[in-house]
Amino acid sequence: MSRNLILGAALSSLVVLAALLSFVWTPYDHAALNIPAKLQTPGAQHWFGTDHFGRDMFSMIMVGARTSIAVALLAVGIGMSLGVPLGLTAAARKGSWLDELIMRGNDLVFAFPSLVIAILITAVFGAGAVNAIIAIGIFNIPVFARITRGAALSLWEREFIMAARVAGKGAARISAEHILPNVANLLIVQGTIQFSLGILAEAGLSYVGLGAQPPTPSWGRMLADAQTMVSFAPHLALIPGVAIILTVLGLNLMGDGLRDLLDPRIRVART
Amino acid sequence: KDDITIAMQLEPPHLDPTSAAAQAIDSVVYVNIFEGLTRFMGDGSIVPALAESWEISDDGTVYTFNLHDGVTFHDGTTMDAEDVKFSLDRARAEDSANAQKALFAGIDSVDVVDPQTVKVTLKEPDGNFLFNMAWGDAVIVAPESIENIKTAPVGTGPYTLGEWVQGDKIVLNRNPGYWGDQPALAQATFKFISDPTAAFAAVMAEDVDVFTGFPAPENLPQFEADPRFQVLVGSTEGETILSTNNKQPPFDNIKVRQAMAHAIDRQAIIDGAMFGYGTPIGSHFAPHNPAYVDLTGNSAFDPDKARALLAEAGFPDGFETTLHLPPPSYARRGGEIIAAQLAAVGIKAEITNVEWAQWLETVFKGKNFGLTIVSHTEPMDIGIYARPDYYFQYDNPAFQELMTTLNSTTDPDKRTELLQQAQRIISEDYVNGYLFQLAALSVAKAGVRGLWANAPTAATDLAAISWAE
Amino acid sequence: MLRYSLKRALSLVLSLAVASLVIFAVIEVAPGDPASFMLGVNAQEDTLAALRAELGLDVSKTERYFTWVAGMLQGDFGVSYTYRTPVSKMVADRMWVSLPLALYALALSTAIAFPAGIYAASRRGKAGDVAVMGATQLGVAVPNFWFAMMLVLVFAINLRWFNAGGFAGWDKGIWAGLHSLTLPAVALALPQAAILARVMRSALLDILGEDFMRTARAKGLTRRQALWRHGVRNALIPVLTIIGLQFSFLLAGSIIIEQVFYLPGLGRLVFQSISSRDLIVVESVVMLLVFAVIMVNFLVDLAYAAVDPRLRSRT
Amino acid sequence: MSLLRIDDLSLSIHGFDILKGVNLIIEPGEIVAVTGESGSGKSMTALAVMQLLPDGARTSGSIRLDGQEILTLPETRMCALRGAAVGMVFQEPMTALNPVKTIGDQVMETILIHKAMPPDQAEDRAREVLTRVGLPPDRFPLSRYPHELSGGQRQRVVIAMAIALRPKLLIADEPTTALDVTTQAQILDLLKGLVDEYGMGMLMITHDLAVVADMADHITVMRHGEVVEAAPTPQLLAGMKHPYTKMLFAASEHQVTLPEPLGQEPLLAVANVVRDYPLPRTRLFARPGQHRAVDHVSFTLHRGERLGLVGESGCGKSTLTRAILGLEPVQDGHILLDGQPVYTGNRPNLAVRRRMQVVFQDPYGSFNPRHRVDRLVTEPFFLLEKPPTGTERRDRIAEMLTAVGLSPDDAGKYIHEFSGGQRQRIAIARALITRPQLILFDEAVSALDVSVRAQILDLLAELCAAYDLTYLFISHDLSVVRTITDRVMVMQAGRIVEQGETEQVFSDPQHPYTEALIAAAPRLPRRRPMVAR
Ligand SMILES: Nc1ncnc2c1ncn2[C@@H]1O[C@H](COP(=O)(O)OP(=O)(O)OP(=O)(O)O)[C@@H](O)[C@H]1O
Ligand SMILES: Nc1ncnc2c1ncn2[C@@H]1O[C@H](COP(=O)(O)OP(=O)(O)OP(=O)(O)O)[C@@H](O)[C@H]1O
Ligand SMILES: [Mg+2]
Ligand SMILES: [Mg+2]
Ligand code: NI
Repeated sequence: MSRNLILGAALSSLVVLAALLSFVWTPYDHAALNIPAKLQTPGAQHWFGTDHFGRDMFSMIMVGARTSIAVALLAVGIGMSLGVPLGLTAAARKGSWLDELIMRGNDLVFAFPSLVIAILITAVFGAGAVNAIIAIGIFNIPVFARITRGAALSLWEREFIMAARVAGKGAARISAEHILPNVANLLIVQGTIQFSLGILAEAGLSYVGLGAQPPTPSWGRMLADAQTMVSFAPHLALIPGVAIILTVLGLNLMGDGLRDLLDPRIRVART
Repeated sequence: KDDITIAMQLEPPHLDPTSAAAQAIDSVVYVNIFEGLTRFMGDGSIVPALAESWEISDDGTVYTFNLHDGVTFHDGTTMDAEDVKFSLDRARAEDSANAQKALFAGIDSVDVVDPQTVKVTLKEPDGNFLFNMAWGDAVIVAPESIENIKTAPVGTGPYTLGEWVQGDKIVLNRNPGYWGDQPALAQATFKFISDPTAAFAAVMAEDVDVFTGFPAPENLPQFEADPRFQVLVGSTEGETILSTNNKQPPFDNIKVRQAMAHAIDRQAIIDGAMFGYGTPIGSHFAPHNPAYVDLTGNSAFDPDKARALLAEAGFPDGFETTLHLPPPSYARRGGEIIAAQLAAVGIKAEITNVEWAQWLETVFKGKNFGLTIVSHTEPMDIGIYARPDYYFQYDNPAFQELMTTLNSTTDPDKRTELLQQAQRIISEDYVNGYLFQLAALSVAKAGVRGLWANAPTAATDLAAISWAE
Repeated sequence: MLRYSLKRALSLVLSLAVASLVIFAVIEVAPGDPASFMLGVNAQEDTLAALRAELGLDVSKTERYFTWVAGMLQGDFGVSYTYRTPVSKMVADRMWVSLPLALYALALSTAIAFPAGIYAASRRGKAGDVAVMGATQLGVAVPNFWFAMMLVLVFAINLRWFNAGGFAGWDKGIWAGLHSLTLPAVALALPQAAILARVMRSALLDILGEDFMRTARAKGLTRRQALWRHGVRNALIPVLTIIGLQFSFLLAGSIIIEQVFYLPGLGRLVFQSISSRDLIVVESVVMLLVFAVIMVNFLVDLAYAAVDPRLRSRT
Repeated sequence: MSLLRIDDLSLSIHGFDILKGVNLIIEPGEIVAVTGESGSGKSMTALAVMQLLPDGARTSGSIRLDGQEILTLPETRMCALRGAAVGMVFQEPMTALNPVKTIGDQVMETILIHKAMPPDQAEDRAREVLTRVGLPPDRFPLSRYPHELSGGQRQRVVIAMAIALRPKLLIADEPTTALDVTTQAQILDLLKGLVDEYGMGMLMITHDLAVVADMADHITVMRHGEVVEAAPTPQLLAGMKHPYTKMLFAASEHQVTLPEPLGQEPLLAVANVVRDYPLPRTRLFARPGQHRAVDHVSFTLHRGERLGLVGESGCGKSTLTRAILGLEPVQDGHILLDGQPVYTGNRPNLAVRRRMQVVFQDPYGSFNPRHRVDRLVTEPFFLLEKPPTGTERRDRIAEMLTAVGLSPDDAGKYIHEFSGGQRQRIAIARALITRPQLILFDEAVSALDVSVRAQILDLLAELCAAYDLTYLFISHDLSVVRTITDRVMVMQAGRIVEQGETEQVFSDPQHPYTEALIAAAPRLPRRRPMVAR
């Protein structure tokens, strides 16, 4: 196991643990306002200080991890559950009109400015975590479709697929039985990367007010709230910023480490 | 130094104050490019502008305005009674796009007596008429230049439009042909900075000289402590209220509304959302108005009483509702605090952040909401409580009658009494949650003089501004 | 090549047609009425109707769609509801900020990423590589708006080297314009540079394992000569893909950065137009952005052909 | 003084010993061949001379080029030697050239990098060497890109690059392995000619003993990183001392004895089969052109018969295989197995396909790496209406694994736990498990080392006896086809140009193409009966 993997897994699991722990315990009620105690700097009482409403930052970071993880994970879920079948289908029907349709559709989605569409989606359906998930998820679909298709196409050239065809298996069965397990590693690695991008995207959307709605804490919104206060309460911006960076860093390191571990030759898209 | 850079949050969509509600338009053009018959002063008083003087008939229905001599529009055409008639008729016409058409609803006819005199006949006496004519929506425009008014505004004011870089800035230049005194500043640049952080940074970095309507009250102490800057804290006409859908159960129950009123800690909201800036109010009325009565006692913070009232109303375990929050930080931050305070007495208000367009559609027009927070910035707007179809749907015939009486009353003392009575009725009916009067916050370089502290209307009176030696 | 171009053109037209439908459909279902947004709370019903008629909002959606598309085909993108100026003029104005900003950021990002990626690849596994890769991991993880906040705090508020935001305008000279775009460009470029450097490195590492690199070494080229003469150009293909994607992103995706630095760019125009329900602006600008992205992809394809002769002969 | 003298060269990579005490001497004008099975360290020896070893390599001993010690030479001096004093040609012409540079640039680079002459002269020299290797600039201008050349032509460019500065030593690492026999013969001739003409020394690496015997003045046999035997060619051929050398030579001319073919009952009837692939359209509205990969092929395969199919790369052998398997439709003609079409309507005929199986070339790519052997081997059961289950299934697996020389216990292993030869055995087990009437072998032994290939051929012969196999054996390797088939067909550009009894065709080819093919194939000289055995 590489250093990357260990460090990445450690960071990521720290975040996940904090999120899980927050279901049963946080030092304070994350939503409890205490305006007289606002803007305290980190100290013994409040480890990460308090925000402009006197809420405990540590508790908010813990619960915010939950939001980030949930949004990013579900968005990756959407992307995978739609993108992978599309990619497999396109590869199985390489060169056909269906392949063409799927790939052109992909290109089209890629051509849309993602943030603008995310803003539009939330303008249409209202701001909220669910719509953030959909907005991020939609743009995950072509990523997974494309990478699955690419990997599947090269697998379709392999002789063991030919052997399966000789054994009379149809394209759907071959995709499920032979292609999917062999692209799984790639998908896991890409999934980790998309997961980390999802965390960033959620933060961005929340930052412009389109993510999870209060009182659900979200790192992006914490940053947005803190923005005007950086000059006199920098911890409000630093702490959620560092939380995002460490989480994304952890996931990326883990992705790299997993790639080295699972298959050093696979390539992942990283944009 | 005879130029200045003034920043504000919102950019005007266009520059015609007579066909849009956007306050940003007035903030740039009012009394700078366009002038009306009367105008607001910084202290809220109404003084003559293009009308030098006027006579009011005894029954209060005919106003004869004597116009200033030698006033020309920026394009050189003269401003005379025909222009006044054109402007007023245009505003009240069938197909008018005036956002405040109600201001002109009382006008029966506008007649040109001679080039310097214009006679306005009202359908019935209106104590507010001179006040109405001071609004930005009632400025005088010329038929010659009306076509392109939105992008090439031509008015009578001391400044002309220099340049407009959309999305960035508007530059106004001194009008050498101005009929009044020449202002001190030769050029003023309005910059539009919507992001509060950017606003702070821009002032701190001295990119701008003045920021009117500074969006981040939390940053003001830093400016106050900095000798390079001065901070102006005044008041606006904005009553910030927790608007309540009076027709929607359970808010149709006065006990519920009363319970909410007692559940809310105004000071916490002012401290938490506005960092201390803002005056608590107990009714829909501006504290700086002479007719103001302090009714905050009616809804003192008392969670126990709130719980008791809720139980009485049949909601011992509270209830669930929605809280729609438009973009300004008073609403977004105030909403979070109010949601927490309501939660403390058992009312679960689910927050939905909306944009203005959405707010107008769902809350204001659709009346599809439980609670919302909004600042009503029109001056003297207690009359909205007499409109049963208004979005908070308060329908009280007694109050409506009171308003009719008020409108036909011109005697100042009588008016004060009626206004105070009106304040009491809505306060005791707990129509909405009355939170605070929005503060007017401006930051400027220490050397800037003549800025309005208060904001009786949206305006940046450039002619009053100068640099200290 | 001709066949290829024709095919591309056809798929471009189709994509744009589908895109226009999607955009129109999505935007038209958004709640909110531009007229009532403009006229505010005290507007009367007849005033609203008058304004709607003036804006052309009183006809059916299908009719509006076709008017819009027909207009675009003639180069007329409509007139903004709120600003009452032609959308094409507004876009052209904003382009003068967005495009230079995107190019500036792209230039910065490539200027950082290429040397960093090449350096890391040439020292694979050594301390230099580990350091560069660590830095890029960090760069990828930093949200650019947060980074922008920090830049403003340090360079505008504390050090006062740059303005906190705003755009000086090109009429004040190229230098002033670039100066005011520097912080935003840096905020945009660094995370992109991190990604690009990683791609550059891994592409180069792939190339380093190729047979022809060994051939080059067998000819007597040093490691460095082989890397520069044979490696870099071959590695450009994946790198170009990323540059294309990044450019598209920079053109449209810098909304948040434009917001932080209050730049009058395209992104902010869209953002404002969405909130003021200036639908025609949103529709036309998104359409233009989609067009731009497709064009950029096309250019990237042409660039591939310039880099890789194998793609040139594809008829 | 020798041109190249390697003394006691040892090499380890990341602590693994790769070479152990290798000795080798090359004199000017001499061709020294290094041979041995895959992984024996041939390439590493060559790379050590070039000092282009992979990262983490450590060497000891001595390599002297013209008396100069190379192992301790600083990198800059080494760069000056590479390309100028030592040239090298690699195995894979498809990837050995930079795809984005013209061949002219690449040949000139060798000259320019050593500043041997000014650019204009360098260009003349590039033309000259390209002409010398058979690519005259009037037909192959310097501005061509590698992808515009065939494999053999690319290899010529690589050679031109290596000899542009007339190095004293040329190293060729499997220079013809990736090429067709006819092309291989041309390239070998070219190399030989160059050595004669320039008086170079050449280190030639190949695993093909026939090539070795034909070309080399000296032969060095390696195994597991050690030199097991080295001698001048005639001597070595006459009397091999080391058992490994003997085994190697024996294996490469290994013959098997097939049981007599059964009766003359037709099993597979291929009649007038045509397979076209659409070419990409050249103009938008033009009809796409067709590439005819299989052109009116007809033949009959009888029950119990072993039929061979030979031909150059790209002549359509695999395409024909796919058509017979019913994986792809054919454009004309028909294919009947036992009187039934393999492809009806738009789908393959599963009832027919059940009776056929196939073994592919690549022992590494033929199996899903995520499945265990039992699942891999039983994949064809999918075709059966009632696939065996439980103990019956287990018994069948055990029987098959035993039949191909593996143990029933191997059923639980994953494919990466097997060597190339073992994998090919598993592939045969998979093909046999449904007891098909017909098996197709598509280059089934081409990727294997000679010794392993000999074992697989033995296995096939045994299985023929045990199971009465009928098969179509496809290969480009004539010697293999000769021993493992009863009848053979020769294919050229999609057509069968000749078919007949195997011995008949090989000893008395009728078609000129067959003749050329047989003439080009390198052959081990008929050795005297091995006294030592
Ligand atoms: N880069 C490397 N790192 C570590 N070990 C290597 C590397 N390259 C080759 N080897 C090992 O060195 C040994 C000798 O390899 P070499 O390439 O010299 O074999 P070869 O005789 O040329 O075989 P072939 O005929 O397959 O080309 C093999 O065991 C191989 O696994
Ligand atoms: N799917 C395909 N599409 C287009 N052309 C193809 C396709 N498959 C094969 N061909 C072409 O058909 C011809 C015959 O190919 P095939 O694979 O049958 O050759 P082969 O004799 O098996 O060669 P090798 O010995 O290299 O395996 C070649 O020219 C090849 O390029
Ligand atoms: Mg080798
Ligand atoms: Mg083949
Ligand atoms: Ni034998």
